[in-house]
Amino acid sequence: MHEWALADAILTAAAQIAEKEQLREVTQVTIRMGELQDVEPKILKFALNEIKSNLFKNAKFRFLKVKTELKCRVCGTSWQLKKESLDVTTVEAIHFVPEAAHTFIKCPKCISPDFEIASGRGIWLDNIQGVK
Amino acid sequence: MHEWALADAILTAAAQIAEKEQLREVTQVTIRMGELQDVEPKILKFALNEIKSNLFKNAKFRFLKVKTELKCRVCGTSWQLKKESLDVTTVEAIHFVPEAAHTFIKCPKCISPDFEIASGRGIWLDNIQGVK
Amino acid sequence: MIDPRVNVIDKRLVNVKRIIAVSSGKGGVGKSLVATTLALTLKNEGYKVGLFDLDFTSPSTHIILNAQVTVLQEDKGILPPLVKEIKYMSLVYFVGENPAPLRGADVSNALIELLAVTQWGNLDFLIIDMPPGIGDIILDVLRLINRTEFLIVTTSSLLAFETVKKQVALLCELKARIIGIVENMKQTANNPKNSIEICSRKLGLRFLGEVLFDPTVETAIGDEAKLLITSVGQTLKHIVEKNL
Amino acid sequence: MIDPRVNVIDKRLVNVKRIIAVSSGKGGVGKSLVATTLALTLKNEGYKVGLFDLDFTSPSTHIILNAQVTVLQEDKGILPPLVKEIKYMSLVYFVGENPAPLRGADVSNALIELLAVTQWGNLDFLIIDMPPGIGDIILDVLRLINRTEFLIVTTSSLLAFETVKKQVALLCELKARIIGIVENMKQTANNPKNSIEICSRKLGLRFLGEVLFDPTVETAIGDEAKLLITSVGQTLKHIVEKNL
Ligand SMILES: Nc1ncnc2c1ncn2[C@@H]1O[C@H](COP(=O)(O)OP(=O)(O)O)[C@@H](O)[C@H]1O
Ligand SMILES: Nc1ncnc2c1ncn2[C@@H]1O[C@H](COP(=O)(O)OP(=O)(O)O)[C@@H](O)[C@H]1O
Ligand SMILES: [Mg+2]
Ligand SMILES: [Mg+2]
Ligand SMILES: [Mg+2]
Ligand SMILES: [Mg+2]
Ligand code: NI
Ligand code: NI
Ligand SMILES: [Zn+2]
Ligand SMILES: [Zn+2]
Repeated sequence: MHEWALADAILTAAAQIAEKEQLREVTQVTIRMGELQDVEPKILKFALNEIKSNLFKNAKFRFLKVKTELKCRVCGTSWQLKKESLDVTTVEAIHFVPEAAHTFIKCPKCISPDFEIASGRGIWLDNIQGVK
Repeated sequence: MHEWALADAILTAAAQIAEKEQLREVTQVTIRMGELQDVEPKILKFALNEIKSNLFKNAKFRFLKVKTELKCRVCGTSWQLKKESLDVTTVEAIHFVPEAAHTFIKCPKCISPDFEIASGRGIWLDNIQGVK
Repeated sequence: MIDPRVNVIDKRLVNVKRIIAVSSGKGGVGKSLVATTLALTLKNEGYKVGLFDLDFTSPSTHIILNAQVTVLQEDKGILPPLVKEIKYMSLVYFVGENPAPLRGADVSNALIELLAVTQWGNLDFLIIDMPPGIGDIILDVLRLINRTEFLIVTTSSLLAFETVKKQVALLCELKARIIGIVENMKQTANNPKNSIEICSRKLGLRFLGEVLFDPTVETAIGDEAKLLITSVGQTLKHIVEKNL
Repeated sequence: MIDPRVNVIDKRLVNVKRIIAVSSGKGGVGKSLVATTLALTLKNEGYKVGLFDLDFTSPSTHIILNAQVTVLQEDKGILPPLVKEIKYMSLVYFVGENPAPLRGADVSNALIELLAVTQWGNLDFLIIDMPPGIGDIILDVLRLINRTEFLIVTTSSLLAFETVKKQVALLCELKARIIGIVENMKQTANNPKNSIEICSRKLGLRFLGEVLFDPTVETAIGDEAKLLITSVGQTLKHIVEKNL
């Protein structure tokens, strides 16, 4: 379960923010999940709950889904990726390293791999809430 | 006068937009000028007026100055560049190719050249106005 | 907000007849030596030639050409200095021999700036010396100067050719024009004769010729006359006459 | 919004005793061959070793190691597959032999992702194979793994050494740790003996040794035993025993 490593990153970053903001307890952690990386919220939540420290014992984990928007740098086309069009191995590669998209996905109009992942790449820590 | 080439770029881009928006005449062109590149508005204006086509004959050229904000990727320090601190050759190099800044300017806190030019790099076409 | 520089690039290159990028994917195969010698050879055949070093963070062509630091002349843009009667442009004119630590976005920005402000004038050939890798520069060359023709350089080594194959696959998929492949630094001893030639043909590419490893190359760096009589100079003369 | 991946990198590397980046600035000087052979040599001396190929768009170490495609195992992250008893990681596990056209920002993103999710475990040495140039990867290595020690590779050629000098200047200014310089592919004939050695000393750097150009290297690619008896294997054994 490689989601464990991402959960660990989220909690490490959240704990560092909590310390800086002198929070005694974190009550909510909001996480943005880009569709491209295709992380299962359930698996991530499971990992978060398994490894969380006392600081997060009553924390609610909120997940915001972010649609994948790709934009071709050559012809300007913007498009939303439909992951159903990809085979299992490709989905898995992009799950581990979203930049693999540049190997397997092409602009639908001009077939260039030179597109920007304008949104929806991976995991972001949106914000945390807590009590001082 | 290398500003001529930049003026030419601005007018070429502005004319393309005018055509797309089916403007008969352009009345105003607003240009953002990043401080880092240190382009003289007077020189640019002179060049714009010298080479402009009929489409721009009554156009007003407006210049917005944009302060240079640099942000270190290593230590997070943000700072505003004071060009008085640079020697003539450096200013000239950056005037031609603003990325030369990474050779000559360092983060004031950690001396890294790995900073982002968050704003104020060079010339941007902000918007054009005209009549259909 | 619009970046106006991109819109003027075609206009700057309108009087340049052909644009040839010497490329590889692999580093150290001799791209810079081939690009520079190609420019010199074409110039000596009577063509008007420009040379543009796009390996911004590891430039070499100024050393091979023995180009001197000079104050850049301006006339409606930057005029590329004449070096050995070649119109020459390199980031070295701006940063000298200091390190240029540039991320991909910076490299892309510097390329667009130089394309927008350099006045090449009339040229029969603009030769581009490419950096290794498949990054911002080759993607921008494909995006911004799509009539570029690619001259691919490899060595006989599997390590070079496997990398070159990836770049060729990308160029073929994007239907970029490839002039052909040069096999450089061939050691007559180590490889079964013609294996790169055979592999090139399998990729559907013209095999332009082989350049032997020539120990006199090192002393010819910076010296036009010597360069032209090395194995590189000789093979390129042949390629220019036969294939360009 | 915060990128949480960066915060966990130190934790992922906490049980790695030393991190050595084989670097140069110049392409084709033998970085990948040196990095791979260094990893194999250390492993044979009894150390726990990892090898991380950061030349994402032109990887070579998987060919030198003869690493096979494999399904990655996961345990609290990605486990680097064991290849010749070395924990090995390369973008090739994700993109195979297809081209990976990545801009600098993509390369940086992929590096951060792999640093955040790869579980190296206990290692005595993590060897990093660096790409050429002074771009996103070296800037990120300096930024994200600042205890990295650099082992610099050059050839005897002026073209290589002038480029290497720029990278060294940057590393010195940033007070990065440099182990020393290796002169690779030395042709006994062409250069005045020891010139790179003298120049290295002038830069204040340790000269670690020279590696002769060895025509058997090409047939040793993919073959551990053969690799270790090439000139590269022999000199690295010496360097490992004397300098690491
Ligand atoms: N045919 C050749 N014979 C001998 N040395 C060569 C030959 N071609 C290139 N070299 C040397 O190989 C090294 C790499 O060449 P260079 O042009 O810098 O490659 P690249 O631009 O692909 O990195 C340089 O030291 C150069 O002098
Ligand atoms: N000591 C050596 N003798 C002979 N060939 C070598 C030697 N070192 C490297 N090579 C060859 O030189 C080429 C470049 O080596 P590589 O490790 O790929 O360089 P880099 O990683 O710096 O681009 C490869 O074909 C490699 O097999
Ligand atoms: Mg991209
Ligand atoms: Mg930068
Ligand atoms: Mg080169
Ligand atoms: Mg390599
Ligand atoms: Ni997973
Ligand atoms: Ni000027
Ligand atoms: Zn497109
Ligand atoms: Zn800093």
